[in-house]
Amino acid sequence: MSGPWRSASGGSSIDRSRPVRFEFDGRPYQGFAGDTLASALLANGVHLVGRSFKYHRPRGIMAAGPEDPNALVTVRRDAARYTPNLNAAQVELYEGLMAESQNRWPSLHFDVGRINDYLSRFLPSGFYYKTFMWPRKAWHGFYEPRIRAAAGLGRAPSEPDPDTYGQRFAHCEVLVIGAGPAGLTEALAAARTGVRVIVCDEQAPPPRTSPADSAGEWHDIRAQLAVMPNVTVLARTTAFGYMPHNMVALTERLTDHLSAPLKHVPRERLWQVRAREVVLATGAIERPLVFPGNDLPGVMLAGAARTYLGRYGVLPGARVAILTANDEAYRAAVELRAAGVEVVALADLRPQVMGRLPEAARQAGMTIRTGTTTVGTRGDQHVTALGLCAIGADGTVSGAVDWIGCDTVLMSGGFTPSVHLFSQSRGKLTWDASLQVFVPGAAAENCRCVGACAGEMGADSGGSWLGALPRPEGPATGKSFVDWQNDVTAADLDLAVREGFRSIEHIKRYTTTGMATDQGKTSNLNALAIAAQRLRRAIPEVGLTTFRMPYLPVGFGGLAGYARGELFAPVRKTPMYDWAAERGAVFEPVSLWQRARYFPQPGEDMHQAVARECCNVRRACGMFDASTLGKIEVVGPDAVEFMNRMYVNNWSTLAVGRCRYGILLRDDGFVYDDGVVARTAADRFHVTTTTGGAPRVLAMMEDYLQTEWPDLKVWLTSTTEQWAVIAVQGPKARAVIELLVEDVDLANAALPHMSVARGRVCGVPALVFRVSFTGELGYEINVPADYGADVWRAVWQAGQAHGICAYGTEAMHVLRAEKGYVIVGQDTDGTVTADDAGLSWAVGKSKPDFLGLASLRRAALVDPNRKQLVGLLTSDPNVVLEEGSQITATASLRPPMKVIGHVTSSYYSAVLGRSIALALVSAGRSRMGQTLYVPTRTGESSVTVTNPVSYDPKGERLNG
Amino acid sequence: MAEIALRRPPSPGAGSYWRPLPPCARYALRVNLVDAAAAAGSALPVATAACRASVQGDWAALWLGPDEQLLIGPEPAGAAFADAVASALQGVSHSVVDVSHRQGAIEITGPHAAALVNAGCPLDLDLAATPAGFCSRTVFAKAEIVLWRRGNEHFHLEIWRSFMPYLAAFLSEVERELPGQGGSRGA
Amino acid sequence: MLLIPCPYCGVRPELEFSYGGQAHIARPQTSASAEEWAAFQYERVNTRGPHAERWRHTHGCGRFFNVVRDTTTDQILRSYRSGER
Amino acid sequence: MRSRFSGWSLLLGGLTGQRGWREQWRAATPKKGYDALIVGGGGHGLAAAYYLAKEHGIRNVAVLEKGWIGGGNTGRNTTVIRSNYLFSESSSLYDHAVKLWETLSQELNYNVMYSPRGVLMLAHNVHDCQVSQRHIHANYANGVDNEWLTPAQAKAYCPPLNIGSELRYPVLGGALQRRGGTARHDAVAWGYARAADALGVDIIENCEVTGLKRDANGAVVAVETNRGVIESRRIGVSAAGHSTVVLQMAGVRLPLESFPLQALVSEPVKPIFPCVVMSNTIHAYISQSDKGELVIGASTDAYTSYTQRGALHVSLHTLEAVCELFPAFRRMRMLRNWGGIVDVTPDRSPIVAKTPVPGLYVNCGWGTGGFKATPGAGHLLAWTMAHDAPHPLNAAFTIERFRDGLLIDEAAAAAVSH
Ligand SMILES: Cc1cc2nc3c(=O)[nH]c(=O)nc-3n(C[C@H](O)[C@H](O)[C@H](O)COP(=O)(O)OP(=O)(O)OC[C@H]3O[C@@H](n4cnc5c(N)ncnc54)[C@H](O)[C@@H]3O)c2cc1C
Ligand SMILES: NC(=O)c1ccc[n+]([C@@H]2O[C@H](COP(=O)([O-])OP(=O)(O)OC[C@H]3O[C@@H](n4cnc5c(N)ncnc54)[C@H](O)[C@@H]3O)[C@@H](O)[C@H]2O)c1
Ligand SMILES: Cc1cc2nc3c(=O)[nH]c(=O)nc-3n(C[C@H](O)[C@H](O)[C@H](O)COP(=O)(O)O)c2cc1C
Ligand SMILES: [Zn+2]
Repeated sequence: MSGPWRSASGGSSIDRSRPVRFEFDGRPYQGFAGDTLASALLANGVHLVGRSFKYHRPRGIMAAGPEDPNALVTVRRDAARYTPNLNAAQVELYEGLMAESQNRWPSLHFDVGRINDYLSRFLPSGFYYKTFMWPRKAWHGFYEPRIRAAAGLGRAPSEPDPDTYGQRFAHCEVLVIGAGPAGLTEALAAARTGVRVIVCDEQAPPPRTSPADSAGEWHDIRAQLAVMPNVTVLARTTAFGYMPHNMVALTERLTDHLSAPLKHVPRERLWQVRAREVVLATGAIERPLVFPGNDLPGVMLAGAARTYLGRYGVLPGARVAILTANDEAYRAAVELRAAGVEVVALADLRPQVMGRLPEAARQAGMTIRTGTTTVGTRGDQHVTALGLCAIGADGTVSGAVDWIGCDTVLMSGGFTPSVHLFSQSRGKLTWDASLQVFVPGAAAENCRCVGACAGEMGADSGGSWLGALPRPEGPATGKSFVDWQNDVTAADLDLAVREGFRSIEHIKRYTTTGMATDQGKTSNLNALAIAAQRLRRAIPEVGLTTFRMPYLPVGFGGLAGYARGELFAPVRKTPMYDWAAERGAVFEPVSLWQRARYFPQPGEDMHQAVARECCNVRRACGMFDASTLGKIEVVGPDAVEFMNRMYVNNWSTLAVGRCRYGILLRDDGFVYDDGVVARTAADRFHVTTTTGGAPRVLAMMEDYLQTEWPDLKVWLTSTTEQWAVIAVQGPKARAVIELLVEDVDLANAALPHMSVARGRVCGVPALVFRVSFTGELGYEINVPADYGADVWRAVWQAGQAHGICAYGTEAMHVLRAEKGYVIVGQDTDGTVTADDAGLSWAVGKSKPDFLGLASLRRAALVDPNRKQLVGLLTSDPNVVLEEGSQITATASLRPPMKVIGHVTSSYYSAVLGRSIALALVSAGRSRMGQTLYVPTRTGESSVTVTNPVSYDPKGERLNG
Repeated sequence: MAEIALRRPPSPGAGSYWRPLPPCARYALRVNLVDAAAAAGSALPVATAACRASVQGDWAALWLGPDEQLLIGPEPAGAAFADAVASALQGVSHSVVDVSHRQGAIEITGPHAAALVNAGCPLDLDLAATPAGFCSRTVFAKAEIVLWRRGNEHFHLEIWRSFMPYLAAFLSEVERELPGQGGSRGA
Repeated sequence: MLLIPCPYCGVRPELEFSYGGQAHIARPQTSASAEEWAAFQYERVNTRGPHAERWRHTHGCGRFFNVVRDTTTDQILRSYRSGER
Repeated sequence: MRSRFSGWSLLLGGLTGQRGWREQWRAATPKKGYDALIVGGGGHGLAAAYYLAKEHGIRNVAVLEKGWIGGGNTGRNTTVIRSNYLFSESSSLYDHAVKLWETLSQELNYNVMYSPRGVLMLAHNVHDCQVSQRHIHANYANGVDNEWLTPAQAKAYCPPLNIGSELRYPVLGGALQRRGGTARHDAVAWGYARAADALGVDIIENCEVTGLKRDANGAVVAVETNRGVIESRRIGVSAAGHSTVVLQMAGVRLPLESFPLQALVSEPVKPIFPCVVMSNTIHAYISQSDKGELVIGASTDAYTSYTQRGALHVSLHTLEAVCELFPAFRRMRMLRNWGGIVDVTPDRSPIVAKTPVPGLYVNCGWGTGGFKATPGAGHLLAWTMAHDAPHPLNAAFTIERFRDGLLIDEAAAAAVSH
């Protein structure tokens, strides 16, 4: 079963007895269970896997882990499960996997976009800032669409994602990130103390064993951890974000490695882990070398070659040339050779090489060319040769180039500790001059770094190279890539510095180095070294760019978790919702609530339904579900004083059993909320608020009570959901409810307009309000919410004899507008005072203080030209003004025009047989009878300013 | 005379590990605990320790704040109980408000109870942090709840009635992931 | 998500709290000048560094209390009840 | 030495190894004093310096930037540009900027990639619709374009949009400003810097203002910096999130608080998203950059902070909304998330004004929405500094408006940000 590129034996994570079929760009291949897409492609001799971002250069597999910048593919399970930009080294193979290469047309092997590579001398970093400016409109009309089409990697999915996603909050004493040798050791030590430990590793279990270990020992630790009740081991789980106060976000991939997604198993799960201590054992990432043609397929990191061989039994090539500055590469040489690969050259940048590993290579009969650099590679879509030449004792490079024929180039510039998470936590990095890397310094959170992440590279490891390799003088023979994915070369960094970009942050942004999907895991340090050299400053002085979340890209779906559809936001329904829904009510969302907007009968549109509902209320009666109104029980010996300070009204004069329309201002003097307030006992108020305002009004009351007036003995309790509220309005209202109500005298004298009584309705305790938001005789029956549905039905039944209808919020709006009652949030908007809204009658003028009182004196708030609420009557009674339309004093103006107000509410009043409107108009109350104009895009209407009350101005109907 | 109305709490269904509890009586008691103790001594059935519930007979008092208790008990005796509390607090400024219908309760039990709760609630459910008897107002996904831990694997969640279907739908979704429910494994 | 020490309930996740702005701003008398009222309503120290601020354990005990938080690190230095300093 | 940018110069550069480009702005060292100083090298400050030199002949100017220019909010915003604000004061102010955007690349000889691809603001409930309509009418009266799209029209304009009625917050329509769009944030800072530098302005990076010196009359005479004292009797502060910190140095208290505001980008993908979409009700806005990333903005965090990072749950909330509106994007991935420090006034409108201290001017309070104003804000700050009096367009945007109750309360009026 093993093809030419599989070793005869070995491959710790593959199962050679389980072949797995997959497709790449439509061609069938075979790998083994345990392979990644990258290892399986290499095993099939496929090295060309993608095209680069800008120049469309052929690209292969450079690394064996999350740092790989090149091998990005799209994986498609079905039309909807389409995921672009996945790293082939992280895609686990499953039966039937379908992968596609990206960013190429018409094919991966022949890509027209490659033309950019040939034109690249005209397309240096930031070229787009310098051109495409003329003609002026051509940028957006011509150039931009073309640039956009060329940019981007894969294609975005275009169908809704059918998978589900989950979430967990978790806590532990120790969170260990990375289950390599260092992490496992720490985890076991912590676990033995009995505290809660969470260990996560982004790889599939069992994790890659590090170069130094004997796999058995680590397997043993893993097995021990797996059975300890205080330990949670999370595989395929990437720690991607380190937040303040030791919270770490992890993403666990649950189904992407399976040949079919499992029903009921989320594709990903977001973990928000709060740990007392975080142990970062995230290892180190090998650094590539920067030399011409270092991006050809077949050029690979030395450690990656070892991983492919050791873990997957894959041979990266037959004839390997190695160029290194680090001892670890010699392990690769020895192991590859043992597997039958020919090592055609072993070159080291360092003048002398002495460690145990190079020694082992020498003993194996290999010759090491020390003090050697490269002038570049040869090859078209795959490397065919590496040109080596000597570095003189003075550091200059000259002399003959030795072109070594090979099919693989392995490189190693040393290891960069994975300090991403440490740095995200705002821990300080320090420069380690001997290792030539940044290592963790002072921590900002309770966290520790261990192992390679802390710069502990092991005794055998040594040697480091940063930045571009020394090359002979002369014209460049090819591009030396620093950031493979964004096609940033050493020359681009040069250019940025020449153009005066001195900060590393500017250099990053001008060249886009480190800004690709790999976030510079292999490139940042090389880029920094090159920039520092050009700037003639020390590396730590120039500094790294900021590490940010996420460590690796994380799916939006996984981050959104359960919040989709009905779980996106709670849908609040009143007890009467089902009744309304059964009757075909159309609902509207108001904050989280669903409120019945109107109840269309067959064939009716909204306007017809609303007209019918309104007429019905005025003629007979209607019932309305007012349960969503906010309700607050204000109780205590100082309840009156508290209400006096909060609301503009004077509550001292409100008798028990009576109600009053209350207005709440903010301290800036503008209307915040309103509602009917009932005094139900000497020390008790039942306060109602707007539907949307309920939480914020209660919060504001608590704020003032607790922090301004802690001396007041008052308690606040939300009762919004305790009560179902059924408004029964219209001349027949009393007749309808009479038979249902016990213990309350409904007679005018006993329960006049704006009063309240306790009693029973349908046998259950109730608060019966005599109030009206329609201008008709009206009651609002409050019963404990679980009784609401039954009581509503009973009222409906009782109302049949009286021609009752159910009406919704739309009719309610029209009815109140006919009466000139304001809706806070529609006729007011946070810039309107009580006086503007015509409500100054409610203000308790003699009170020493209430919220907003002081602000009402401000010059602007007493300006006679403020906008005031008025009614508007259109000269054509059939014209219904558009809400929000603007008002002018003069006819036929052209924009920009001087505006003196706007329409806040506008309806057709079926009862009045004409349109009505409310408006805020500058000095409106002084304009009664004036003609004003409402110009819109489609035409102008003339209107007359009137009193806001257009129906029953004397209010006689209220007394029923 | 119309028919007597019946109590119809929201009916959000049930799962394997969670179910709604039958309706009961609830009172929001607001009183300064220090004043209350001075006035009523131990006669008052309140919880004195922060974030702890005290259960006496049929009635439970949940400490929600230094001046706030949620009293939960069987429905028929509700009014009498409220009166008893009020008279015990005679002379002390306080507030008792009937919130029996404001909210309902869902109970979560079994070995995955904590995992279910932690799918939406950010509290540390280790027994050291939240032992049996712990109670607190907190959040569950996008709803506010009162979480009362009745036993190691037994949680009682109080939730405003209109949020009940949301909470139920959320728990159903999470429950499907749990072992034995066709899902992979709990957490 | 911060961890906030409520003086009544102990350390709890930020999701349970609402921010209440700068602490220790006294509401002026009605008779105070327009400048004093403007300062009360609108001017804030907006400190860069240790900042005394109010939080309310809204989805908890409901109490307002004060916290000193370093706005350059978001680390919380201290928390105490309203009325205390 | 090539100085003008053009396709020809690029071609020539290509033939000569791109060797001839010179630095886009000099690394200036502070002189003893200047005719005018700008504190803060964001887009606004750099633009102010440019217009001081270009339009008011005040060329002995320095911009003092504590870090690297454009590294504040200019370099971290989601680049939404629009002018369809409600109040005439605001819409005139922002439209002034939009008009400057339209020719800015040519003016600066720097392609800032102004892309009027349209900004669509969604309505999800009756109240949203009312607010949108009010904006559309108010904008019409002010001569600012803004039009209503039905859900089907919105879908046609932005094909990935989910207009299904099953949505928790269904799309009931949207207000579209076609002249709105985006621009390349970094290019704006660099373009102004290069153009100002060419007129003689000194751009001084790594120069943090640590104190303001005043004479016996209280007038400003110099700034103290980590690079020494620099004299000037005309100082404009344009320090965004740090405005209160700087103004406090002269004892001026501002009605401002600094909050973290986050943004994030996805991995780059081929063109999929043709415009800008904003939803205020469910807190998300989104566009696609020319490089291919989806650029997504969130709402501010709850608490003040200078950390340039926000809480995870705030970003999660935004992504929930994005996934709900664009269900196909659930399989897209977040590439990078970051935060800025936005300076928010109580009425969400900026302050571009003289301060009570003679010679000291301030441009701040742009909060979550000042990138779109960059050319306009710079232009008006320069005018105000040059004339020691506001331009009619910024006359209403004073500090005193709070005391006097003359708020320009876009937030209260519409709950619209950005
Ligand atoms: C995430 C995010 C998204 C946004 N999205 C949008 C959007 O879509 N559309 C929009 O219009 N706006 C948006 N904004 C707002 C917009 O970014 C800002 O309003 C605008 O960029 C402000 O520009 P500026 O030049 O005033 O400030 P900045 O660019 O912040 O510049 C201020 C400069 O002052 C410097 N400084 C501070 N203190 C000192 C000192 N003591 N000495 C010297 N220098 C100092 C800072 O280092 C900084 O460079 C967003 C902001 C953020 C954070
Ligand atoms: N790792 C190397 O390349 C390397 C090089 C030289 C020497 N060594 C030796 O081996 C030891 C390395 O052991 P180690 O444990 O420090 O490193 P390691 O590389 O063996 O283990 C790190 C583990 O962390 C995981 N990981 C990294 N980032 C993660 C994230 N954000 N979320 C989840 N998982 C993540 C990786 O998948 C990996 O399994 C060193 O002490 C040294 O002696 C290692
Ligand atoms: C419009 C816009 C687009 C961005 N696109 C990318 C991107 O493609 N890749 C990337 O790594 N960062 C991108 N960034 C983010 C920057 O890398 C950086 O995070 C941001 O400017 C804030 O700076 P800081 O993270 O260094 O603090 C983008 C920023 C903006 C404002
Ligand atoms: Zn608390």
